[in-house]
Amino acid sequence: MDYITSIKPLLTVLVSLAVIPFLIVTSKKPNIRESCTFIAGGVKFLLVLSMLPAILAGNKIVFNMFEIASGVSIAFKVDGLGMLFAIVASSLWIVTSMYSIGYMRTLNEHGQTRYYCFFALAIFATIGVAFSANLLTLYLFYEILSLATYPLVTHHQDKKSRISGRRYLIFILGTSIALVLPAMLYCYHITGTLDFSIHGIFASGQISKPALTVVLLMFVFGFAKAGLMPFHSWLPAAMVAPTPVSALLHAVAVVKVGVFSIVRVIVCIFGIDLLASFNLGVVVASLASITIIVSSCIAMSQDELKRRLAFSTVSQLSYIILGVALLTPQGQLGGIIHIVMHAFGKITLFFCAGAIFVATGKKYISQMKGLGKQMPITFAAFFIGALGVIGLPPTGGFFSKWFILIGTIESTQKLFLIVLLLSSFLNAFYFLPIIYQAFFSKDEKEQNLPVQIKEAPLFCVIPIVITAIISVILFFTPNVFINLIKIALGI
Amino acid sequence: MKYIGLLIVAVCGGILLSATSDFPDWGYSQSPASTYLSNHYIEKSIEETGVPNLVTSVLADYRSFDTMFETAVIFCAGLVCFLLLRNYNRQKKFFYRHISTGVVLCFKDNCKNLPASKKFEQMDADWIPHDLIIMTVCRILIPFIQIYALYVVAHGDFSPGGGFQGGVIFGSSFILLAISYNLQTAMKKIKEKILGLLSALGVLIYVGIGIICMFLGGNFLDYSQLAKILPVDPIHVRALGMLGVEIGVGIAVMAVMVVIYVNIASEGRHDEGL
Amino acid sequence: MNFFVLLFLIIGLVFFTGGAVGIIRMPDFYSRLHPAGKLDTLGILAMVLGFALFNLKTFSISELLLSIKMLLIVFFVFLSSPTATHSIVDAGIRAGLRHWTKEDKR
Amino acid sequence: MPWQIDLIVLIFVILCAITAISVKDLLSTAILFGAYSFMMCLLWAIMGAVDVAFTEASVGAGVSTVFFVAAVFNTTRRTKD
Amino acid sequence: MNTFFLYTSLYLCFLMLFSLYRAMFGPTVLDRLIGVNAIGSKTVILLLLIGFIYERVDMFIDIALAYAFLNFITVVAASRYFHKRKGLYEESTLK
Amino acid sequence: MTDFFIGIMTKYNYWLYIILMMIGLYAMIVKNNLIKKIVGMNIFQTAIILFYISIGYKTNATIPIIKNAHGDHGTGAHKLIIHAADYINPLPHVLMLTAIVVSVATFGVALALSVKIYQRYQTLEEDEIRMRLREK
Amino acid sequence: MTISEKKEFKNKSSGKPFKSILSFSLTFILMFGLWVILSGNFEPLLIFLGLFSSFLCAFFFKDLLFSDPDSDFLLIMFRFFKYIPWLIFEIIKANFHLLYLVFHPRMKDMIDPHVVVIKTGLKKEMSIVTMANSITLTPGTITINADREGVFKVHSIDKESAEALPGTMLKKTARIFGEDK
Amino acid sequence: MIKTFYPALLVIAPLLAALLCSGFSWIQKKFCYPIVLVGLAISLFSAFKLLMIVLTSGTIQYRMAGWAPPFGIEYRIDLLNAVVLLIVSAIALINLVASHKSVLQDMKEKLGAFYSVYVLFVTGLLGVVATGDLFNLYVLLEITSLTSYALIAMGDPDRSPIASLNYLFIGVIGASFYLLGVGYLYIMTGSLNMINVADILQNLHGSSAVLIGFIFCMLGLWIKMALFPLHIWLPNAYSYTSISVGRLIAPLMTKIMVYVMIRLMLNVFGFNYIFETLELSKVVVWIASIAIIAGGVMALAQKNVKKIFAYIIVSEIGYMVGGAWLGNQTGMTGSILHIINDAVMTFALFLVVGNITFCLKNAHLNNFKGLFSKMPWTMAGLVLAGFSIIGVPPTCGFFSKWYLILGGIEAGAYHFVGALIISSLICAILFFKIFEISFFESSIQNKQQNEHKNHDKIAGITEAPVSMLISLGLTSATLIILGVYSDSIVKNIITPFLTQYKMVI
Repeated sequence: MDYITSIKPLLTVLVSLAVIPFLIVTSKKPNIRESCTFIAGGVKFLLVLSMLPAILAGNKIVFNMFEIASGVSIAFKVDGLGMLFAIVASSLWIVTSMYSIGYMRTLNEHGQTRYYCFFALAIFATIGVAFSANLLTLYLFYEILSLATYPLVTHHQDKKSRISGRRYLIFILGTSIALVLPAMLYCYHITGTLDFSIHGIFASGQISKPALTVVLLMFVFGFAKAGLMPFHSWLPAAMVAPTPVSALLHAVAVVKVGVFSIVRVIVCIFGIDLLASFNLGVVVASLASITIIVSSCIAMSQDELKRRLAFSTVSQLSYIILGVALLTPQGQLGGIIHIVMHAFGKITLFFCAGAIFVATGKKYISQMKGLGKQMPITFAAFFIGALGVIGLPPTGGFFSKWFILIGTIESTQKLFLIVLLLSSFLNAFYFLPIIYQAFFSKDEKEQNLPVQIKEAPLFCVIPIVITAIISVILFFTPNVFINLIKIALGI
Repeated sequence: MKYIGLLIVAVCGGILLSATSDFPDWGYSQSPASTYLSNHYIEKSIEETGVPNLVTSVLADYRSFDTMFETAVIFCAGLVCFLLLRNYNRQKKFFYRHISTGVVLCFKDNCKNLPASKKFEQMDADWIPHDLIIMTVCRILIPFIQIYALYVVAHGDFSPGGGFQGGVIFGSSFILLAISYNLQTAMKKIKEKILGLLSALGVLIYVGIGIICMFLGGNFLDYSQLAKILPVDPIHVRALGMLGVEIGVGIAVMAVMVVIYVNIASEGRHDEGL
Repeated sequence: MNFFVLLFLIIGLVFFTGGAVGIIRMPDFYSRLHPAGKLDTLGILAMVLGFALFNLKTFSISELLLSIKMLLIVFFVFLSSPTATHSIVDAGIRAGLRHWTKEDKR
Repeated sequence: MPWQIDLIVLIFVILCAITAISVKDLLSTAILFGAYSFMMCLLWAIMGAVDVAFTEASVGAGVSTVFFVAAVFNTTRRTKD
Repeated sequence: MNTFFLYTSLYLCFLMLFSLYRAMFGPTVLDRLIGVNAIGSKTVILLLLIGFIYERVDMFIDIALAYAFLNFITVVAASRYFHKRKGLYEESTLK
Repeated sequence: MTDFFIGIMTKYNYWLYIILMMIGLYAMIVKNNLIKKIVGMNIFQTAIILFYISIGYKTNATIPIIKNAHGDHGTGAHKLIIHAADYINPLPHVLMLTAIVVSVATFGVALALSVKIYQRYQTLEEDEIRMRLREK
Repeated sequence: MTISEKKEFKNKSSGKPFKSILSFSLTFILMFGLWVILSGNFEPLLIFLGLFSSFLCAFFFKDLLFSDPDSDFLLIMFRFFKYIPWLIFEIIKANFHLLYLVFHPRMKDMIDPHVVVIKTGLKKEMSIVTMANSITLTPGTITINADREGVFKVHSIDKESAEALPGTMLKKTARIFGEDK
Repeated sequence: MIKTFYPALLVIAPLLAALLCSGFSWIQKKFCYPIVLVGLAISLFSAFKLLMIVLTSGTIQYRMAGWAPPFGIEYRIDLLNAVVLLIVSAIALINLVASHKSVLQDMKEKLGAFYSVYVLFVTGLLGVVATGDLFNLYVLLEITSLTSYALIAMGDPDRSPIASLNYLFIGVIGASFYLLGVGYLYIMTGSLNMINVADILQNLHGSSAVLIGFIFCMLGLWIKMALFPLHIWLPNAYSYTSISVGRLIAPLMTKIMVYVMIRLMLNVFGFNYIFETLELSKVVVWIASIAIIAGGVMALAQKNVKKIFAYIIVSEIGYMVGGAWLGNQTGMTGSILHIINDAVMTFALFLVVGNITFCLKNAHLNNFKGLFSKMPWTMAGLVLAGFSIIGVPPTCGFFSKWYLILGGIEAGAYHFVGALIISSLICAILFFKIFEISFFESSIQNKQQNEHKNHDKIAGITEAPVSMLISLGLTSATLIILGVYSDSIVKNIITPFLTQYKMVI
């Protein structure tokens, strides 16, 4: 356990910020602009990877920028959790960039430079959250992310996106200002520090149970990006955004940032021991389970593919929270590794939805009858992604579900076991019909049409294939991530 | 509104009245206000500044910085009135009256404002015949008022008065001229440009004296430094410094008063006024 | 000396009293002007003369100058007061104020 | 200075003030305001503040009232209260 | 002598009340003007009297002198209003 | 009760200044006419000046100009024996000279503003102005 | 406007340097005398200041006080001073009359205000003004208006004062300014 | 004592510039602008110098006219002064540069007078900040007020004179109340120098006259700074001005009043007197909380952007007053930090409004449609300033809010904390309303409307002039810089200052 001071975390964070001027300058030449994005993504990913060995060796990389208040500074610290999240986010940025090229160019969207800029900004904030060393830094990047996503959500600038943008802001910004900020300041007031520490920052007896409950709930609901009910409804609304945005942000970056923050708070601010001693994990876990069941049920009734995926996301995010809130090592391991597994699975699904839209212009599941034959690659990938999300082998999703199950068994509350099993069934129930319809049923109207539907453009298909393959690979080699989590949690 | 006003007034008055019981009696000579600082001013100021009028010595020396800004306030008021009211859209009509015959000529449109001659005089739109008695008496009185005003400025050290009072009286002599004759006559005597320059010049004299003191190595407005360039001893040079300052105040105040009057009386058109 | 001073002052006061009473008693604006404009002027004259005499009790150049200064007041008042009265009455005429006549009494 | 004159003049001042704000004609207000200023000047003189009295005399009589009349001249005399 | 001056000044204050009455209740503006003019002339004397009571008349005379000038200006200015705008009750109509 | 009256007797100046000030404040709040308000403002300011001058006053003291020191510019400083109790406190006078100047300046500016307002609205009544504004 | 008229405008009142200098010096002397009376202090600095301010006044306002100085200026002054005592006497005499009126219980019966028009032959400004002010000062009468032709409109409080009016006062005034021919 | 002439130069340079400018406006108009520019630059330079000197060698005392403090007037520059001076002079200078073009447009013949009044206003502000004398403060306050009346009246010819006159009345009441309070202090202490009065007041804590004096000083200042129930003058006055004036007055005037309040609280009356003898603080914090909410709510109802911002200022005043009256060091730190930050924030906001009105001639919300694409740089500034006001982390607004909330928690004033958070939310709603309007609605439908209605007005919009943009960029950058360095500001300036005046518990 060494602390290595290095500027790498800062560089990693800043890479995507630094690329924005280039993007603006080259806004007239799309090819150069997009290659800039690629280069930045590559550099970022390499920087993240270069830090991986040190982390795996059990060290932590820290970088202190400057103090903001006594005891609190803007600082970066790379530990296992952050590394895990950074790897996911940075690797998927590259993929998503490629996908965006295909998607945006095919649909001939307006304001592409703006799109790429804010995309880079969002990634900047995401990595910042991943590497932040204290709650304030985390909050800072969390806010930046909220604001940077707004123009992406409302990219179409029409009435519908305006309404959903409004909802997005109210939920995300409102909760973070009204709940997280006071809770954070209250913690700071009591402890005098906000630095993450594996055992929590509260000394024993520093805080009473009612106060702790209130603060915990403020945090859990305050990080509304995690989509815990009743603060979930921004996520389906945000699906008006272009699909790459939905894919990266609303399957990976933004929502995972919310979950990641909650994990950080539970693990590194309160500490597992403190929560366990007050028996507060159950509260969070039950909240998460309610969300899981309810949102799965809602997801089944959705006809628009992206909305169904969104509700699925809401449900899956709560898995992570549930896993962590079980406060058992295996549960936490499962919860956290679900960040990775779900990311690859869900992004594949979103990419597929986008690809279908690009190729056919169809959004609704009921219109997709028989599409499987025309777009076999897309739907195959969709199948793999669905498996990953449901948690069936041969995808990585299996592991996360597995560890969480073990965690529930370890914990005293057996009720959550039932929740898990039930929800897995529900997952299967809302994903598999789509695939069935696509491959085995026929749409009479479609065949009458003269236009033959083809696969989406190459730039769309390649990312889908990549992510699908990765989620399969993860089934076989999840060790890197498991090790990272184990190092981080000290199991 | 009436009752709200009464309520506010009653509350404020009540609060203020409640504190009077704590005051020293009116005219009590041992109250803190009349012993703490004032004793030093009364006993020492003639030694330190050589000016018998304590008010002047405190005003123009101990608290000269205040007074500088007081002058600046006046200067500012003049500027403000100019800024608010001055209206360069001249009236399109000019009236001239042939003095001996009383025939009135009216020039319309953009003809230049002609200077008056012996035979023609310019006059207002709603012209009234000059009142001979008022005109003559004012004509006689104005130089007296002016010399009196200058006397007041110069004798600020020994008698009540000083730059401000003298300046106001001097300014009111011009106002009297404008009232008894008409505005144009007064504006011919002292033009707008001159007024603007004078009002700035007056404050400039004040500030200039301060800056000279600063250049001579003292603090700002520290008149004793003037002894380095004037052949007087350091205490009495203070009186001279005060005199200079008072002259500056007088000039500024005079100009500003006229500016304010002219602008208010003619609504900024400078053609005819009260 | 003091006798003269007192005499002057009392004469002045009498004139002032007349002026004050006149202002109240007179029936209309024009007739009010008579006591206001003139009895007061004479009152000032008398009283200032009294003051000047009183001031000259201890004779010196500066006291003399002071007395002359006081007489200057008289000079200016004599110059300005009738003019002011004239100005007011002129204003009244221009304003169209009717003057009181015997008929108004009934 | 004896307090009698002071008190009387103070009461005059208050009378003038009340009348000045309650009279229903702005020119009258201006003139009464002049009277108020005279009274104030007397009051300063009584309290021994010669310089202030001088200032008030020159300002109140020479300038302030004239400004006031000029303003009323250019606006209106009418007022509702 | 000093007490005499004091009573004189009190008496003048009393007389001032008459002028003040005219100034306060004068039926027309010009009546008020007369009242104020009268107050002014009494003020000149009162100032001198105060000077004598303080035994510093050399200081007060300046004020009295200034008053003699400036009271005149006020009166002329106020009556000038009527010189230019004829009519006591006439008002400029809304343009 | 007697204390109360003695309190008034010895401090009537302070009482009356408060009354005067409240008259001014009342006019500023209640009166509808702008010029009336300006008059109220001036009365208000004068009341404060009165307060200050009252602070400075001392019984049995003379005006704050040194006697018998008919000063000349530049000829020897007189060694006079001056008792502080003989002279009225000059400091409030100085302050109030400044305050008077300020009040005159404010008065001028306020009048200029009201003339400007009249030019535009042809009225000085506040409620009428508000009505005109609403019409627009 | 014709060209000749334009020339008229441009032709300013230059020309009489002698009168200008005379009025300047007269004003200067008068002002300086006044300064000395006012100041009562003969310190060099103050005298210098006095000279300077008298110069200022005289230089800028020479046309106000003595706009058209006569050569027999001193004579006029002399006659004027001779006139003043008489006037004061007149004033006092008439003032008592007014006092009597004011205090009379049946005052309203005694007074009979009315306006009189008097035609005099006075032409000079100064003489008209002197006459008008004298009329105003003599109680019972107030000059309402006086024009350049020497026509006076007088408001008198009762018949007596109105009837006494032109009388000796006009003669004396005319004599002062040499208009009695 | 350090021998330096900068305290005098600071105030004299702009005053001199005002005089010369006013003089030259009658002779040669084109010299006006450079003179004023140089004057303000000198005062900015000396403010900077003063800050350096104060940081290295402690408080500067400068004796005006060379008399020792209780007798003469003293200028005291300590850490707080120096920072505020720097902010004031910098904002004045930047605004001068930014408004050069619009002033040239608006005042053709009165250019010199306008600039002169402008600089006098700045002079007054600088003097108010630097002075150590209670009465001198009043005089300078009056200069500031008088000039601001004029400057405000130069705006919209329909409404600004009446707004200005109302402001004048209320301003005069405020200043007079302050003067009255000083009079009460003077009658009890006999002194006018702040430090000296504070010394004497130590023994007078029970006196009711001192209490009334304190109340009236505070009342006067609250009127001047527009604390909630006394704020009625502010929105009209600030929103009907011409913009070059508005962005000078809006950021500075109210903040300086808050500064004066803090100065009086700490330097004259002393911490013990206010928070231990009087126990008024709870009431004031409640008032401040109400002010914060009320300002926000009233801002929500407005349609004109200038008015929205004016009401936001009302709300911000609540922040600062509440923070100062919490009665602990953290709250006071937050309050002082917010003075600095809010000045810059508001300045940035009004710069943006200035740019927009320069191009649109009107700041009504309806005209904002599609501005993001037409004036991207200006709108970027607006976004940054808005985030700062909402309190989004890297901008400076967050950090002062941080201290304020922390102070509120420390003092147990949870209503204040609640008010702060609700106001943040309201600000968020407000700004995103503006962003939304300007981000959306650039669609075809609106363009068609524009062609019909005000074709020339909207269609020809381009970005504002470069000078304006540069100053906006500078200010926006300052927002971030201040945020980033807020800890060093607190550590090096505010905490030592508070320690100096025994504010550390």
